[in-house]
Amino acid sequence: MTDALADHADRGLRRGQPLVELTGVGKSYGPVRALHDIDLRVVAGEVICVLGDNGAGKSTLIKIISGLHRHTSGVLKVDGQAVTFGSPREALDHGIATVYQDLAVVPLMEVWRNFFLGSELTSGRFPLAGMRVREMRRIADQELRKMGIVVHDINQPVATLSGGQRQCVAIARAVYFGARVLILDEPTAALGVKQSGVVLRYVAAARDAGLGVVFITHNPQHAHLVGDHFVILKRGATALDARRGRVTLDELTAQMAGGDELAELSRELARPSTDGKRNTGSARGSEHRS
Amino acid sequence: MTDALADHADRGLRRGQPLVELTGVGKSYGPVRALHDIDLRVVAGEVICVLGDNGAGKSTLIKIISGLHRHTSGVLKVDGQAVTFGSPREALDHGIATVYQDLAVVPLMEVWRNFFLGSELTSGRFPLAGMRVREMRRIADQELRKMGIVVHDINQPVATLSGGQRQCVAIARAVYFGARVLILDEPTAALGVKQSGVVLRYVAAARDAGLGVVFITHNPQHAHLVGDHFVILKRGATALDARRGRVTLDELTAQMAGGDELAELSRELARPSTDGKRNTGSARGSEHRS
Amino acid sequence: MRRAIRLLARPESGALTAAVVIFVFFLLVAPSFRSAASFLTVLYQSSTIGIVAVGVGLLMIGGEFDLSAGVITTSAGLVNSMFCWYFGVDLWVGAVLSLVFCLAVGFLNGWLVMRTGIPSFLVTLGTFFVLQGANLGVTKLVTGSVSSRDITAIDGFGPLRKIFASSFTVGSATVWITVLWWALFVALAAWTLQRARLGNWIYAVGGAAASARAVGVPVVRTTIGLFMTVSFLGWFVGMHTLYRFNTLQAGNGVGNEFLYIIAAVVGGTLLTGGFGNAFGVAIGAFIFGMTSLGIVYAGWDPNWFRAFLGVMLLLAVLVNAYVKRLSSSPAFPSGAASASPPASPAPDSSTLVPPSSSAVPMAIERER
Amino acid sequence: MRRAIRLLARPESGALTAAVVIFVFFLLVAPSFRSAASFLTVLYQSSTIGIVAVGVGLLMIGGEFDLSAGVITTSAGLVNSMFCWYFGVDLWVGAVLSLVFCLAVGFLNGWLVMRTGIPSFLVTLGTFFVLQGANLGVTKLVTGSVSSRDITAIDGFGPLRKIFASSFTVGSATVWITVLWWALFVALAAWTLQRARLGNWIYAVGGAAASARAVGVPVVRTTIGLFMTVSFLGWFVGMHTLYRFNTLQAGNGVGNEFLYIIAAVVGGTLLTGGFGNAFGVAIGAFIFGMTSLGIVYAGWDPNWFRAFLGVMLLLAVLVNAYVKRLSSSPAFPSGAASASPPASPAPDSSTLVPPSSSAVPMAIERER
Amino acid sequence: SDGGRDKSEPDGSGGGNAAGSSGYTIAFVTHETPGDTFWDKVRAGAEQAAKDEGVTLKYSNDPDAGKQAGLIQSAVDAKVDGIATTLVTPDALAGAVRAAGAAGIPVVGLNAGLDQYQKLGALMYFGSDEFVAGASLGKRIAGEGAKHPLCVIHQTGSVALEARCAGVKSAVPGTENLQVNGADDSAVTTTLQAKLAQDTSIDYVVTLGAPIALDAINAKQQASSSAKLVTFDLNQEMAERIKDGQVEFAIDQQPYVQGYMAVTSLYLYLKNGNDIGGGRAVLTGPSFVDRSNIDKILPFTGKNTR
Ligand SMILES: Nc1ncnc2c1ncn2[C@@H]1O[C@H](COP(=O)(O)OP(=O)(O)OP(=O)(O)O)[C@@H](O)[C@H]1O
Ligand SMILES: Nc1ncnc2c1ncn2[C@@H]1O[C@H](COP(=O)(O)OP(=O)(O)OP(=O)(O)O)[C@@H](O)[C@H]1O
Ligand SMILES: [Mg+2]
Ligand SMILES: [Mg+2]
Repeated sequence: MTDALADHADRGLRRGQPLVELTGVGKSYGPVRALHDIDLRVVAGEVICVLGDNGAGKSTLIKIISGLHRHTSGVLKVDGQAVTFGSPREALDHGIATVYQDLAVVPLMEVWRNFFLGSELTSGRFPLAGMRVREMRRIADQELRKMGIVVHDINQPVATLSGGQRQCVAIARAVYFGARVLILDEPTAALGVKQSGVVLRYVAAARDAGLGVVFITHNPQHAHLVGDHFVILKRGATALDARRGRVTLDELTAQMAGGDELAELSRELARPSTDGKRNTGSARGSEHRS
Repeated sequence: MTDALADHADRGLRRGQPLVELTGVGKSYGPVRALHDIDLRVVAGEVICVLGDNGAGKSTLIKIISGLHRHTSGVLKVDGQAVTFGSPREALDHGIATVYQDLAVVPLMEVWRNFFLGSELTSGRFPLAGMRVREMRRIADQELRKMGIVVHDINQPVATLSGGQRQCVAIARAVYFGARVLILDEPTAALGVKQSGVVLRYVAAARDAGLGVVFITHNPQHAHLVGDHFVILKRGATALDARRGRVTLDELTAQMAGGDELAELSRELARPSTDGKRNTGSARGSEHRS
Repeated sequence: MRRAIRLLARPESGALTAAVVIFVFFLLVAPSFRSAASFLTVLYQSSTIGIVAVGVGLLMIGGEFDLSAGVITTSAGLVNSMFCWYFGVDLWVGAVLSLVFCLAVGFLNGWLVMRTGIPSFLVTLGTFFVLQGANLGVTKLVTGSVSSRDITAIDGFGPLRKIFASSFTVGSATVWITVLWWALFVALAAWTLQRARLGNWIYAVGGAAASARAVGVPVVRTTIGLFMTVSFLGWFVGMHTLYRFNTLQAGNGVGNEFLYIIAAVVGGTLLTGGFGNAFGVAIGAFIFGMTSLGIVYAGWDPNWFRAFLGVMLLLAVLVNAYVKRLSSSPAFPSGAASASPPASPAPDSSTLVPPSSSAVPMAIERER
Repeated sequence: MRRAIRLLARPESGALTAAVVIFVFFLLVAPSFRSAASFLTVLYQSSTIGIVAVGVGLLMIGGEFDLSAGVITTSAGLVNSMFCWYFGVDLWVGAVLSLVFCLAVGFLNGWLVMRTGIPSFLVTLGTFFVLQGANLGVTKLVTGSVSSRDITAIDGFGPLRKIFASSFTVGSATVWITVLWWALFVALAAWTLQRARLGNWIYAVGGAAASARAVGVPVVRTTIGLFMTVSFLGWFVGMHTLYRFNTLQAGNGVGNEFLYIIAAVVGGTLLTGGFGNAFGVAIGAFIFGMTSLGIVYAGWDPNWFRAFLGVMLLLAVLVNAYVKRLSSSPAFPSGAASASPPASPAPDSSTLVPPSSSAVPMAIERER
Repeated sequence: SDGGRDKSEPDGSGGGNAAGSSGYTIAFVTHETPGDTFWDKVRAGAEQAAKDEGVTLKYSNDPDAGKQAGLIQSAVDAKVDGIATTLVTPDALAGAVRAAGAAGIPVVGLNAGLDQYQKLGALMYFGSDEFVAGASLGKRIAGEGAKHPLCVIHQTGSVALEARCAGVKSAVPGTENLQVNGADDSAVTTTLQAKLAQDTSIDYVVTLGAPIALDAINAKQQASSSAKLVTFDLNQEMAERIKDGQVEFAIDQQPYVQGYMAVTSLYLYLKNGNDIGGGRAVLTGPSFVDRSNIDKILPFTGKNTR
């Protein structure tokens, strides 16, 4: 897969070159203002982590970059040119590949078809061109194996895969086809430790191949492992915008949760390692009612 | 919410009493053997964590307990009686409430309707009985607020919520209606740090109220915070079955990933905290190709 | 003002606006349309479609089709009429027998759909053909012709006609009792959908059957119940036709099943289930009844009848879509958006929303 | 043996088995069915439904309906015949004009569906009504009657009839050229679905339009293309009817749109889109054609015709469902299950699977 | 090229008075299934009469009995001066026809309802009787030696078509019915072909509409059947087939006359109190068209008046 990354990466990428720039971008869904006044720069060879509470607007933000939604205010520049993507196809044509949180796969289609959907390998150029089916099957299987996913049969419909396996199909696809910018919306949410590790390695590899990466996650550990730049959204606005080194893991965690939540929780839930002999059980139970 | 837990919990629960017991349970999907020979005991007042790789069979396991699928071999006992649930309704009637990984909500329905779906508050008993709509709205809103989710309008369709918000609806519902056993399939996957904290607190509260909890997660930290008993599945079979105290967080993590993955990864991806001046970039990039 | 806006945001407001537009249009172009008598004729015509359409609408919200809904009205009447004529028994006996028969057909439809997993489109297509054939075959067998015999002289005719097919005059206009029955059924359906636990189940079964089942909704019972509701209403209209016209043509009723579906869809019911509204369906039936009679009142060339009808339908649907979009635009205050799910909010959650629903994914396209 | 099992696991195997069962059944009960001539008559009848059904099947896999598919066959013929008759021009000109007209209608259907977000069921219902009305109105206007004039004497008739409506004899049996055309179109559609990038897009658009769009599939173009395919095939059948029968009744073609849908669904196409197969659709058309003629060959009481048809259809569908379930049962080796998604594997992923599809959630119920 | 429209042909039929110059509005309601050539002629006759007499004509149609009653009702609502309607399902229409009577609107029956028109309160009647027409056709083929005719019903459950076949059967007991899908020529052809193959003893094919007869010719050729073909109703194509002998004869109930007379009689009744037929039904058929008289009739078929 890392081979694939290096193979598919745009050769013309220069580290540090700005690929996508957002200035004052906002988005409303009817009466709901999901985003306002966001500034963001995706730079070649860097990972930008977008963090935030549920409903903060992270998915909305990346959907604007990937062409799925139009922003309702502000400017979106790609390679220095102001654009408004009419469709995800246009974003893809700019080498921007995305793993969506909720638009992952077509359940009734075979795994390999899902993998290549929209970017089929064909012998000709026209829609009616024949697909190189054998090759597509082989590649899809191989790329999934690299993530530690061995599907029973590459021809089985995606609907028969487990939640995490499905997510892996979407990730493997984006990594395989992302040439300049890779956007990942909570890719590791459904994944086990092993698969998460693989994804984090991909992120690192993509960065090293010179791609710009936007990485959305709720896991501050994951974010801190690979991020170069951290943006925290809160109710649609930027709450923190810092480069790596300006912020420690603990600060990040604290900022994300709007307080030292996890540490506190850890303390709160702390209990003897031997089990069944808890004597504070119900007392504590009522204590943290609020 | 914790009030709700205490309110709704079955008063007759005795700590340590076995609620659900699986002996040698197996399940095949057509030719795919997803589970074989699983033993598991869900005990009142305890949290049992089920861990494992993607596709290990965790969801399949809990779907058997919650009545969504029938096991194809072995025995499932609830309160000491061997049963085969014909439908989730029967499991619910035994006080077993579940948050499913992929069967969470009905997207086009309002939030409050989703919350109460299948367990509506009515004035009478027959299906045609009128619902106490105002009360249902109030409760749904209140329970979501307790999770830190303030929806714009409790009447909006669930489809307009963010991924995490949707998940919270499913969790809040299960917690509210779970009387004896609470099953959570990766509830925190889509959640932010704050909401995850809330869910973990619920799990603890449920345990303290005497419920049996089955908690599936990919996050060993989360598991270790609340678990009393840990079961790791690997390709459909039990790979580890240990009580709290017999296993440390690090062991758990190591076992889950099938190796010291995360620590290794941490080392592998380690890099200077100051950014942009990485000089080993591409060299390392090629190094971990494999 | 706020009230008005709230009102506009209700799901049936689109269909209602369309109905008003078409109504005004016919008032302008058809002088003979401008009388209470005409309006009541339109209402009557709409009620004969609308009564069954209510049931079909509920069923469609529950995610299924019933293609036998048109022909069962005729079966219902034939069973009643021929049984009583042949054996010379009281019409009440026949009416009850016919009801049992219809409910059994509905049950069978639902049971087959649930039991075999075959799409309801096919199962009810089968029932449709069978009933159509049986209507003809049995009628010919019993009466020797393709229409049933006159039953006015059989016992029980008077009171049954009172219930199913009486009318009274208000001023110069005739009000048929079916209009009142229609109103009752619509109100009942609307109440069930909005307020009853069963309504919740119907939406859930149509919106995501597997999820509904997982939280304990009795999917099978709900669905079978919906099929039986449709056939009950079919029976009702069959009784009306029988007691109004005394005889029945064995071939009648065919084709009406699509009028019911059209009424439901024009009224805003999602073809793929999970969304819709009883008032909407009623307005859909009214739009259809008004358009088809309006063209006659306007005296347009009947050769072009269908073309006018098509244009009117498209018009109604366009107005409906336009109003819905308006009501969920940013100009409106909060809460408005919630009223019309399929119109706009669905875009970025399509794996959770019926993906093949034409209404929903297309909202995305519109955004472009 | 393994090969045989593999074969049985193909998605169309269910429909094929059903077809064979019905075929054998008629061979047994209808002596006059047992001749090559009869078989070819059945094939011809199936081809006139099957050609358009292929397009409708593709469209349904793509998640849309076309109710104007039946009536457009008549419009196509009328445009050609009346234009040439009125202006006295060569029939080739009219045929091309008619093709352009049909493609324009298809484009309009698709464009309206995509542009307005109105369900295709309603949009094409509108087109259906408009075309039906226009067929009648325009024909009356041009020819003064409701059927088109004889065109045998106009230039170009000979070669056009060769292309669209010629036949040749093999032994004592007549083979109509439409059967060959049908085979060609089915092969083309099957190849496209399985092997072409466009096929991938069609499945994706029907299975989850929003997801498809998100990965860069040109949803709008694909859908419009599908509508145009249907109207192209409608045109083709229209040409056949015109050049075979020389004159056309302006009211014809109505009702066939449902036969196309029936053929597609009997052949295993999912009503909600995203799943199906061109061979299946062809077999569906064959089953329908064979059943409706088989009943005649068997000489059964025509009054019960529809009832027989309904029973046969249900039978076909049941056999289909049964074989599908068999082929994904544990007895079969791996790989088998993958061939029939909607039959069984979908259960626990229903938020990802079209939730309101009748086929899919019901698989869950069956498990109980 | 030839075969196209004869450019010298006048576009539509002759002059007449301005619509409504007599001040009368007449509603004309039938059970036509849209696009039927037979009804097209009825309507043509009605329109010609309206033109001739300066009457405003409102034509409407619906094959469903209940809906046809609704159409009559809406004519009553619109307060027309007279109503002409077919009475194919007299029981179902009785209420609406009586309502017209109660509102003082004169009603004239046509085409079907010979026995019941008076009972319903219609003033006059123009038409034939479907059963009688069928019976007379049956008698004629029986005379020619028919043993096993096939009666082709092209519209499922149609009362009128069933009555024709019943009439044929009354004269030739060996008559068998067949249902075909009249909206699809290929389906009609193949179904007939299958039937002819299945039962080779069929000696006569009786079709109930001119377009169906043309399909029957195709089917006969395909099945190489020697059965003779007779039909109800005429059109130009069919007339030519009679002329070249492919169709034995057609039975014509002169639909143009039915339409024309229904409107004219209402006009005369309104204007002059006339009662055509003197309280009895006026029969417009059945009249036989065969090789003996086809030459006379053929020219008229082209004008859509026969
Ligand atoms: N309906 C089905 N048909 C066939 N195979 C299935 C089906 N559902 C699940 N499987 C297979 O069973 C195995 C276990 O799936 P399951 O969903 O239980 O995994 P899981 O442990 O929950 O994984 P994850 O952590 O990714 O959610 C997987 O290999 C999956 O492909
Ligand atoms: N189609 C829509 N219509 C209306 N409101 C929407 C729509 N999509 C999202 N929203 C709202 O916009 C806000 C931001 O949603 P978004 O999906 O971007 O959040 P997120 O940061 O990705 O959350 P999560 O971490 O839970 O995925 C939420 O309040 C959500 O309810
Ligand atoms: Mg999100
Ligand atoms: Mg799982």
